[in-house]
Amino acid sequence: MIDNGFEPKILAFCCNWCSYAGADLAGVSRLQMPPNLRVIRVMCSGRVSVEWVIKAFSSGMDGVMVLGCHIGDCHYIDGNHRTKKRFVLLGKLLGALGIEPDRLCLDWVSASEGQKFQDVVTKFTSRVKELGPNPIVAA
Amino acid sequence: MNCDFVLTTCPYCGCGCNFYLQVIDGKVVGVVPCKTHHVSRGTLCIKGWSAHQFVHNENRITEPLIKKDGKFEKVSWDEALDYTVRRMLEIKEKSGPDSFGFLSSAKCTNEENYLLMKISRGVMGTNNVDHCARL
Amino acid sequence: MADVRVGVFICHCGTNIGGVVDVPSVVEYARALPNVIYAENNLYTCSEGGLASIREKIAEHNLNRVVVAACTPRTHEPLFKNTCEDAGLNRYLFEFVNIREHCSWIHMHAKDDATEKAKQLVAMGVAKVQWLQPQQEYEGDVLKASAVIGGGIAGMTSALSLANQGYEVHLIEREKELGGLVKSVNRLFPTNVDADKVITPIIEKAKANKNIRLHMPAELKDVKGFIGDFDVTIYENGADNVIKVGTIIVATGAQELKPDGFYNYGKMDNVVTQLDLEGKLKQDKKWIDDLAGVTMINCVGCRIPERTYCSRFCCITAIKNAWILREANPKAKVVVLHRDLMAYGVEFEEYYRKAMEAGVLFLRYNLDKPPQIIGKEKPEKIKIHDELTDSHLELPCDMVVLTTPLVSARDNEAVSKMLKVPLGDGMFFLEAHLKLRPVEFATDGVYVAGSARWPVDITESISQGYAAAAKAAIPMSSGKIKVEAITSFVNIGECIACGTCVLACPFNAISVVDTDGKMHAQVNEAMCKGCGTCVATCPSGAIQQKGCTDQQILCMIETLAGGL
Amino acid sequence: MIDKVRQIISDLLDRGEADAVLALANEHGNVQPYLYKKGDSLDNLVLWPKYSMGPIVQSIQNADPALKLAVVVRGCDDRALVELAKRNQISLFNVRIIGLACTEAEAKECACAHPYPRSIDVGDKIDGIVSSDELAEVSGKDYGGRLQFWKDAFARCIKCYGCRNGCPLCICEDCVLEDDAWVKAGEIPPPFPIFHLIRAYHLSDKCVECGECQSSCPMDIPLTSLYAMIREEFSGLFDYMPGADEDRKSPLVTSLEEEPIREGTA
Repeated sequence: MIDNGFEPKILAFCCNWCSYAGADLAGVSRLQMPPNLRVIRVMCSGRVSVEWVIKAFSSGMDGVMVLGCHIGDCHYIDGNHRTKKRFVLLGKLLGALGIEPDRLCLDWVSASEGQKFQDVVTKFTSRVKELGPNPIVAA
Repeated sequence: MNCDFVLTTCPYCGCGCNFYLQVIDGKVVGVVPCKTHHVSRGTLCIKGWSAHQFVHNENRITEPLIKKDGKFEKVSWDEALDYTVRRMLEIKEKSGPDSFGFLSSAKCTNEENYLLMKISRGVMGTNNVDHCARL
Repeated sequence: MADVRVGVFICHCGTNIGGVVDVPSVVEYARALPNVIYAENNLYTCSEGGLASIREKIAEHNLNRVVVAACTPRTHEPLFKNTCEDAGLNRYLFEFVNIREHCSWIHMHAKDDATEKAKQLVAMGVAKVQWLQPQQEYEGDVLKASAVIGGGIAGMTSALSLANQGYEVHLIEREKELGGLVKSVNRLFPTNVDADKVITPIIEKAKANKNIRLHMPAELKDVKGFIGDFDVTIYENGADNVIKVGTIIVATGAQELKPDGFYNYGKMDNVVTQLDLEGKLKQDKKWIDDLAGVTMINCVGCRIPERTYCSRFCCITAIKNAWILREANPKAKVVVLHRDLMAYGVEFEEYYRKAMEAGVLFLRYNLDKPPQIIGKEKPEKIKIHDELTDSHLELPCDMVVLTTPLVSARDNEAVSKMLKVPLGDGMFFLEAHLKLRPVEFATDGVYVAGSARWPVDITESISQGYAAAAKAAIPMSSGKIKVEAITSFVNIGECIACGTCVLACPFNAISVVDTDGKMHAQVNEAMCKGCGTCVATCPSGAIQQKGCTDQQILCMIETLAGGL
Repeated sequence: MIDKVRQIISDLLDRGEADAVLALANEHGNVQPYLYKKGDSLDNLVLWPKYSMGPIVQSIQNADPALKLAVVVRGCDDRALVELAKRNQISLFNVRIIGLACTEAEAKECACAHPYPRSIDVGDKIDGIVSSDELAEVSGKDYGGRLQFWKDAFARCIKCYGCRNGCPLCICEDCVLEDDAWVKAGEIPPPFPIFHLIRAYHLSDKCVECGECQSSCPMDIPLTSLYAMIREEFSGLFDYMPGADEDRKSPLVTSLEEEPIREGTA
């Protein structure tokens, strides 16, 4: 972890059935992680509005994660299909506006992938640290 | 059914942006900025876009009202005007001309604004007169 | 916010949280949060003492919102919601904050950061709880009647089980007679009992049962409605007939693969499938005496790239028939060529050894050196490459039996569209969860049993039939279903009936309706699962989800953004 | 060109195939949308500057759904009507399209890539403008450069809602951009980028490149370039063009089976 003193604020939307459960498993397995992450629980990643993520970046979040079930595992059949399409698109729109798409992480973590949750969060935190503070809110 | 586009000037301020009121069967349903007007060239500010909304609004006052024991009651124009004049002179007598302030409106014509200035200065003897669209 | 009075209960969980997070300072911090009337920490909030404290403080401080910061809502949320309800507080005016799995346990070496994080998580919880509204759970009636689609062994088992529990059962069968695949089988492994001796009594019982209305032959045309109130339209005696039921069990079974293009099947006489052989054995057995040799080739048309799965019990069928042929004509050379032999369990392993002792020859073959049938109109010899000895064998063989897998029934796609249930690999029906909900669909009120889900033998079909019946009986016995109040709702004034949410809903639970002249979307609470996908597709926020409105989430984001 | 349009309009009205025709008219020196009825003089008919016809058709149909309406449309209006019909805001059943292709100059005005309707009654199809120099300049920048460009551009925004009001496909009854939870009242300019990025996302599967947003913007914010980039990103991900086909559902709404993301982009 590059330690340039900057501690990014990271927000993650986790779905109740898979990624939130994966996060719980990471907790039960005591997998240590950087403390920058705050999780908001939703029933399905399909509920995560693109507008929320835009609001998060607008209000100064340095990185936002949307973590759902793997395609095909969605508790609601194909709620996460919409998630994938929306946030692949948002990544492109952010890029068009000059916000590094790497500040948005879209990934799939199943209820049994505590290890993957730790990896995804740790890698994303260091990547956002590299990118530096949210350019929108800065200067 | 008929649908007309009536060119008019925005009443809100002095800029003079022009737009069309879209009127369907006698009811104003929307605003279309006039693209060929040399001032606004097809654009409006937030007030221009919503300038038409007061026309059919149910809260719009359409008759003179006087509050009698806490409730507004409809009155005739004569009664309203007599009451206003009587009270203005009483207050001027009691508290002097400068106790008054007159605020005109962009929705009035220039002539009406001139007349209000005359009342405040000539009749009431005060300089406290202003106008909300003084951009 | 109209007089919100929040109580915050922060748990030590012994040292699990308290060992890392400075809980008292978080309680202090929580007291200063908006509308927080009372805050305390407990050693174990989920203990009887902790729960009692919540009940007392709700009454004592007239609290109308509760936030508990402890472990994970996935395990303890119901417990705390019930506690609030016991204290007379609507169970939906509650927010759970995870400061154990998501905080103390994963930041054990960063105590200050963990405490700071816990404070923010509590602040986010308190921000959200202000906007929560009391909710009533939707209650719907469940008709005490079930429709079982498919009159095979699985379907009949479910039908009889439900009928014997007193429920009205509509058994819908497409063919002219009940029994399904088992009707065309000669003997049944592992006891070699005559198939008809097993299936016929079940058919008689099904026909005789006064609670079972038999619709045969009848074609499934359409299914409308939701758990408790399905309208099942079937085409019977030349007319459409609508049956009203509370639950549906899919037991449409599967069919044997006819392996065209493999080993001259269909082009050469005496090259048959196991099911064809069963039919021949059912008629008479004289022809076996003049058999010189029979070769069975297993795994034909499966465990190949196009069809990767193993059909589980075709090996046992091959062993059964090989053994029967061997017993009937000890001189005949009976060979079973396999690519692996599935003989799991006590009976099957025993069965396999007995067949070997009876002289059946088991040889392993490999796809890249397949057996060759020698003969013009019908097989005379078979050339086999034996992997073990890496040598070629030529054996007399005047009949080749191809052991093929069960494949999904041809109209699964149509049925799945009618019932709006998904199909998995190989176009078999996909159950809600492999381990946790094996005989149910994600769509409530619809269950599945037998080979419709994937190839199973008779014992498994029967047990799944009973399981599906037991599951279907749950809503029907109570006659009521309660839907958790996390469903979507539409603000009619804001909705322009553009239909976007209707398309986005994975469960078709939304429709555009006309309420005294105004067109708008309407959510069917019994069908809505509360995933919220529709809410995220609506640009104007006219549709929202109870317990997860935009307002409730945005204030959490603002709390977080402001807080750091 | 204009005589041909006049001919079509008068035929439609005289033969009763249309009760009214929506087109443009030059009245006392200013050009306005005009609803021609049978017997009206067509002398004042003009074709430019273009007005957004979608919302006007919608308001007319709300007042009289049975009216047999013909409308002179360019490519963008044609596509806008399709998208409005797709979302149950209008019905194309009673609408007779008179397709007008844009000229080179007209296409350059809105930097339009598809300056022609699906079926052309008047004018000839020309190749669209693929990129404007302003668009090229912005997309050439790196992230920091782009961000600065858009920050400066949107700093001029006076939140007049002109871009939304002018847009034929901003059809919400209650816009989130006027909701305090999303955009605080009285904050001018509205916080970057929430206002414009939410609208850009909402239009990403609807924008028919009519350019009305920029032509309604009093502060000359380069919205045409912004939406050109949005469309480019969207069509890069999905094989879908807004307004091309009334029966094609938006990819953002359907499942991956119904409308997948293009290979190699996700």
